[in-house]
Amino acid sequence: MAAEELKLKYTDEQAMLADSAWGFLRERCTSDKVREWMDLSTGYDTTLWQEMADLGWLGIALPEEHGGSCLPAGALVSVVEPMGRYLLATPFLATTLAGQLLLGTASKAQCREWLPAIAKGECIATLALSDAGGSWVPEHIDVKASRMKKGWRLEGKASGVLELAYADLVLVPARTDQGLAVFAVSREDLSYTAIEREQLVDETRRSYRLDCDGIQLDDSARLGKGDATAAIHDAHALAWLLVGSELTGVADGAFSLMLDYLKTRKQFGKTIGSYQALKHPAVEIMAQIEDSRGLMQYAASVFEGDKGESAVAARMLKAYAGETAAYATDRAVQFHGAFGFTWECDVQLYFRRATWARHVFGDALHHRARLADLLLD
Amino acid sequence: MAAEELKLKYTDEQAMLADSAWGFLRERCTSDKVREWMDLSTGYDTTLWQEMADLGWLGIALPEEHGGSCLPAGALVSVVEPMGRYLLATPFLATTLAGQLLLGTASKAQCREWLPAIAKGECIATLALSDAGGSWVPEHIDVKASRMKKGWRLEGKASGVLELAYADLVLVPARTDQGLAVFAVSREDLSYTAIEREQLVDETRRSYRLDCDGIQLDDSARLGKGDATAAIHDAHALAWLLVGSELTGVADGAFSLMLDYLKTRKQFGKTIGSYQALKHPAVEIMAQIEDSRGLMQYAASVFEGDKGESAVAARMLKAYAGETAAYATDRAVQFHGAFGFTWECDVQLYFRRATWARHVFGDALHHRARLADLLLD
Amino acid sequence: MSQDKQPISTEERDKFAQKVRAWLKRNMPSKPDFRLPLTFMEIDNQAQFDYLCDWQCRVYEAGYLGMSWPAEYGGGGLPQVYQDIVTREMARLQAPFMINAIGLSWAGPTILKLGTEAQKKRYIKKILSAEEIWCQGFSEPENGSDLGNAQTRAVRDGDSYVINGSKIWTSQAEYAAHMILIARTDPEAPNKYAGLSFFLAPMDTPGIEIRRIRKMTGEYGFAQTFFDDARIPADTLVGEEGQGWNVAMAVLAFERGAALGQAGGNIMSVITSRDLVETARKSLRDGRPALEDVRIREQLVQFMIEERCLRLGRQRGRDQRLLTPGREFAPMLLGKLQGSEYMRRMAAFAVSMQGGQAPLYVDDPMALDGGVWQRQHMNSYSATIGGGTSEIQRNIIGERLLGLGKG
Amino acid sequence: MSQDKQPISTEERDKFAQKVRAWLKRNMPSKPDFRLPLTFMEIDNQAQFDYLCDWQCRVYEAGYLGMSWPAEYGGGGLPQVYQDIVTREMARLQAPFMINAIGLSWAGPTILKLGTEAQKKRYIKKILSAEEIWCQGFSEPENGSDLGNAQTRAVRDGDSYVINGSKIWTSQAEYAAHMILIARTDPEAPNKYAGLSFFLAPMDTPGIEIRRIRKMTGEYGFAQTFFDDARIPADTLVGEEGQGWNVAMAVLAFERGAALGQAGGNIMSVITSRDLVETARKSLRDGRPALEDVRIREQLVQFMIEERCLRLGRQRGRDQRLLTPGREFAPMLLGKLQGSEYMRRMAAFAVSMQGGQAPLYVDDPMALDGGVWQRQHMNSYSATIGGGTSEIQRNIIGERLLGLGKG
Repeated sequence: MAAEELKLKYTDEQAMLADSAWGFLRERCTSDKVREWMDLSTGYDTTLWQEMADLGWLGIALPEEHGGSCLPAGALVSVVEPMGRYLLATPFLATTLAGQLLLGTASKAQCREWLPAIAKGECIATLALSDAGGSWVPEHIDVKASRMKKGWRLEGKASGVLELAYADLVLVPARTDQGLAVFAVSREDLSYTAIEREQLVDETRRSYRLDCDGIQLDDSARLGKGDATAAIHDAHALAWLLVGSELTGVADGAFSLMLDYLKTRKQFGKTIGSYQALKHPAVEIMAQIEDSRGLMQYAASVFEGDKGESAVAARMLKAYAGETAAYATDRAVQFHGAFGFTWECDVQLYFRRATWARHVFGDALHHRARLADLLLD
Repeated sequence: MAAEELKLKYTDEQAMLADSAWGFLRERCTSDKVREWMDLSTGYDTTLWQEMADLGWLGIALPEEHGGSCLPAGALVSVVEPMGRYLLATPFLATTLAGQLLLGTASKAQCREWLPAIAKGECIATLALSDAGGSWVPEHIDVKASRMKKGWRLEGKASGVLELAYADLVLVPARTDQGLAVFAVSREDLSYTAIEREQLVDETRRSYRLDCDGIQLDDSARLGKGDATAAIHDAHALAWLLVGSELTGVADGAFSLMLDYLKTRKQFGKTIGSYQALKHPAVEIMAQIEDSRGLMQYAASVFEGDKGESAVAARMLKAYAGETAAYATDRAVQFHGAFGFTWECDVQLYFRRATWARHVFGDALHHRARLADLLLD
Repeated sequence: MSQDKQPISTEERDKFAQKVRAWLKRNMPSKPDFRLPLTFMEIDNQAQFDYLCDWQCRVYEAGYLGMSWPAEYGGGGLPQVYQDIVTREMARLQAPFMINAIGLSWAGPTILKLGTEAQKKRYIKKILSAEEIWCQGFSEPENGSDLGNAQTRAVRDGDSYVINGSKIWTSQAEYAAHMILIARTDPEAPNKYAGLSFFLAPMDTPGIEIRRIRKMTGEYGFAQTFFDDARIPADTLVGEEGQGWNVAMAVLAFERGAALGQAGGNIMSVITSRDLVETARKSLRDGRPALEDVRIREQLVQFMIEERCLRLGRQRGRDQRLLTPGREFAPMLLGKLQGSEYMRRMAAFAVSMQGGQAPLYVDDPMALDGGVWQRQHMNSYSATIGGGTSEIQRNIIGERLLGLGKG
Repeated sequence: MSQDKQPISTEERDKFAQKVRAWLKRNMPSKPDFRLPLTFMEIDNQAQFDYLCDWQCRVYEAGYLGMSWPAEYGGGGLPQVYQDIVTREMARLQAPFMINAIGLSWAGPTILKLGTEAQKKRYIKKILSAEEIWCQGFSEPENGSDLGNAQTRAVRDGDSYVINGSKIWTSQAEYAAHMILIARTDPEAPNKYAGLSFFLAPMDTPGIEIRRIRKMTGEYGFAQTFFDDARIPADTLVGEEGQGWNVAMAVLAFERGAALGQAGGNIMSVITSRDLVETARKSLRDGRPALEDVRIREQLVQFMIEERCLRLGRQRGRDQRLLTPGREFAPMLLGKLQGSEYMRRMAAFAVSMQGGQAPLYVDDPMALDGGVWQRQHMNSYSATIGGGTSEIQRNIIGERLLGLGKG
């Protein structure tokens, strides 16, 4: 059976955004800087953050009325892929995901309260999508919200919450008597002991565990009214798209280091890239990166269309780009020889980023199992 | 946790048997002969068969009282591995498996009736271990035996029965009211329509479907008395050991052709084996063949010991050697280039034999699933 | 070949696609009572050949082949997009493939690009109508991958060249009217490449003999061609004497690049992961459908993802902005390597998941899907070996696209 | 090293094994309150070093190390089989490994085989007692895999050689008393190999400076060593001047061959597929133990089979008749390649099956098994790269064992 055509949509705005992002990050996000930011407690540079906001990146997919550019969410990959390529770690991912979840659940008033600040880079936002044990399935959310006489009371735990220690806004999905709801928690609502930093393999990222026990919230903290299950699923799908794009960039970055080394390092009188044992895997990695980019461009193209189609495309991207990044970083270490095994060699930064990004929001095994159910039965 | 030592037992008899078998088959079983025998309806040469019998191969693991050498069944691998290596296809496998099943189920009188003839090469025997759909799980046997006033009546089908069209004796496991039983069916008991030849990818092998409907048997046709489930399981385990050994030989044969070609064929002024793209896979295939031989030697060593241990060892061999043969024959075709793609090139013979042997008596997926249950829970 | 200078509107595309579909449904031949080959490299007998020639001719006469080739030589003179739509619709409806694959994909484009006016007039139309089938004479017994080392000799003698030597792996040699032939005109040339020339050799030339080669599947489809003082007209030379290497490289770019589409028409039947899934549904493993085995499901999904990647690679080529800067030719150069390796692995997997039915071959009544995967597994090597082995492909891509040193 | 000339009875083996086990149970040190490294290449600090030196010394003093080495130099003078039993029992009880790995596996055997009587008397006993730790100076920054191209110079000056240059990837350099060192004594030699010599360089020589190298794990364990007019005694030369290449090849045969056992004592902690299975049992994926996922079970079984193959490879080496004719050295030559690649893949898989917990590193309280797999994944490359990369190993095996042409 011949399949339907896979249409790729790519607007001039997206192309311009990509050009600008690649140029900006190539210049600003050097490995020296990445290593410098890694040692900061927040892991990112506030000046750079403001510049990103000024470039409009934080409002790419937000409505114009809240200061955004109102591009389709698929356009976000234009800036996220180069972030992976240059190993940038800022609250961009968390803030963007939270912004879209707000948009999908909150009332107009609530949107007005947070979205303009997000678009300006003045509000660091995040969201708690994983349960305490690291499961990224919405059904496993173990935060529970109970209706009190006045307001809500939360209990339960979450993990893998990005930037939590210094976020201005934390979106917490929780189970209620009437299905899933999302709550907006402010920094003031969180006690010191509610937050525990996770020690990640990827030292450029900041991730935390959240203990919700005892958090009391006003009625207004609940975003919107109805069941939020669909919106939470959408947030996951966007995470697959974005982290899959990041992984594509990570694979490309590791490959690029490897390629330089293969062309310059000599052994036995020849550049090591002239040996087929290194040349052929290099071709394979390049092929997989190109394939990841194809999947990324397609997942971005269809992201705002049919939900089934867009979820399949985003899961495929997350699974495939994750394995591509694993393979590319693995071979990048090996082919750098003893130098690849050092802290000094930038390959380890990509290797560690890949380890983080492959596993958050569901790994390849997870997504392939879901795809099997979606595609085969 | 450190594991127990894996002891390899290897007697002088086995070593001598192996020496003689390798020498005999290297000389007698040339590719010209294999192609000649392939065109015979029975697929084998009766003169050679008699010589094998004269060498004592058909009685290796049969009791001395029936004309055998009474070696442990593990000693059979010494002759079966080189049969794979040189692509011999005779009723040896079927006759040997049937002989051992007889030994495990039949009464003394029944043994006396058949085993001496088997040991002398005068009785071609076979057995029906697979259901009509190609399942090699004893629980799926769909031949049923009903007690009649006098004797038994069979119904149901089996497939993958080797040499059936010219076998003197066919052992048919069947379900009865009291569990599994094995019946000895003579050629005279079979009508012309009961037998249908299977068209195998491997044209050197002869395999048939058996339709048991309407077969009437005397009381004496039932081997032994009690439930035969354990004996049937043992027959399967022996098949894993033997076909696993055959696969090891098949992989080695394909590898050997490949190695010769890599050393002599030149492209761009160098032998093609000097290119890493071919050299490194050659090393990997050799390593897997050595590993298969280790698994084979171990499975043979423990075959007559603890049933659990020996089943695990034989399953591991069947699974691993099967994938090794698949890999070796695949690369042997590819590395022979356009010549590898021809009928004339012997690689195809190994490729086809591997396709047959990998899948009969359970393929790698099947055995790994069973091993998982045996080893992980 | 016309470029997409006048892109057409979506409505026009849809309308045209509808028209094509309707035509195909009316005109596609019914399934013959003999087995049809899956690729042009698998033509085993005359009945298959006649059936496929008739079909190509009918497609051409309806105006659905060579649509983007110049009208003055028999083409349609239309933008490429029309041909792409036709090709897609043919694949969608599983129409039989275009038999004159060497002519359509390699000889034709080469003649259009580098041939003389006389050659274009002489050959192009009959390529499209399948009146004249083409074959390829590049590989030699001793120099499979090393095209530059070709030893077949061509010696100028008056208005002719006299050919001596031998070519192998020529598909459809016994049916072909012409061969694109590489031969050595100057054994003393400063380097081996400079001594080669490129010809359009008539296959009915006395002194050309053909020996069919039996494939590992047991069937035919290739041949070895022997030249014994075969005298071919000098005006069959393409380009100048000694330019054969450059012409051949242009031809291989067609072959290695876009194996599908391009000149028009599908040149092989397409097996997809959907077929694989159907096989898994029908295949019993230990009494249960293979499709229920979680490990098999995992592999099926992986194949479906890879297949989508291959398709997306072709799509990306249509919009320059979607290609990776510095690697714009990646999807094109990777197409043959990835496509052929994908097919080999998929066929191998399709066989291996059949459990006890896996050893059955094409003539067995119980063989799953008539044993198509077992045959396809063996046939798949023709694409991982032919037209430059996968190993050679990786060298070429590593060196030309990635700039890695020569081995 | 004594050969198995007097094989001992099964009863004697069992009795001896029991005695060893009892001794180990009584004498094995309690777990320290700091983390222990998994291999000798991962010594990060003085506390780890002292703990492991104490342990090796205790084992030696009990007579359980160097058991097959000649008694006159401090060994036990016994058949190898006793040492093998000890090594196995140590592994079984997960005893800490022998820290003086370079000394035990490489320097010691080399000195015993090629050293002078004086060198044997001087060095062997202190290798066994861990009184003097050894390091290796083979690789250089510019010539990682290309040992024959070493550029570090050694110039004879009276009773000394003056060393200039630099070596990298020296493990335990800062703790070592001696280094096995390859340096160039004759830059004008007819070929590059003939210009090399092999030394036992004292590490306290003035002019030797050490810079620790931080590994990708964030920890230490290797160093770069600089030689600036470092003057070492001439009697530290092994063999003749100019024979360094041959000596080094003998050393590498020890390294590349039997990485475990041989001289005695386990030189690294052994992670097995059993550990992997335990991790799968504890690891939650989507709320269920990873061990329940059929795809993970499939991989676990595959690792268990491969591990058995590695162990059987070592067993086969004990009976010549079990080895493949013409490939008798296969298990020995393959040991390092297969073992290191197995460990790399196993560690990678162990991380990848941890799902949401996979990104947690060693200092996180929720990290599975304390993040040991995450660190091991990174550390595993030291074995696929060090001592000749896997790629170089495959060349060596392909060329020497299979007789394939040099690339």
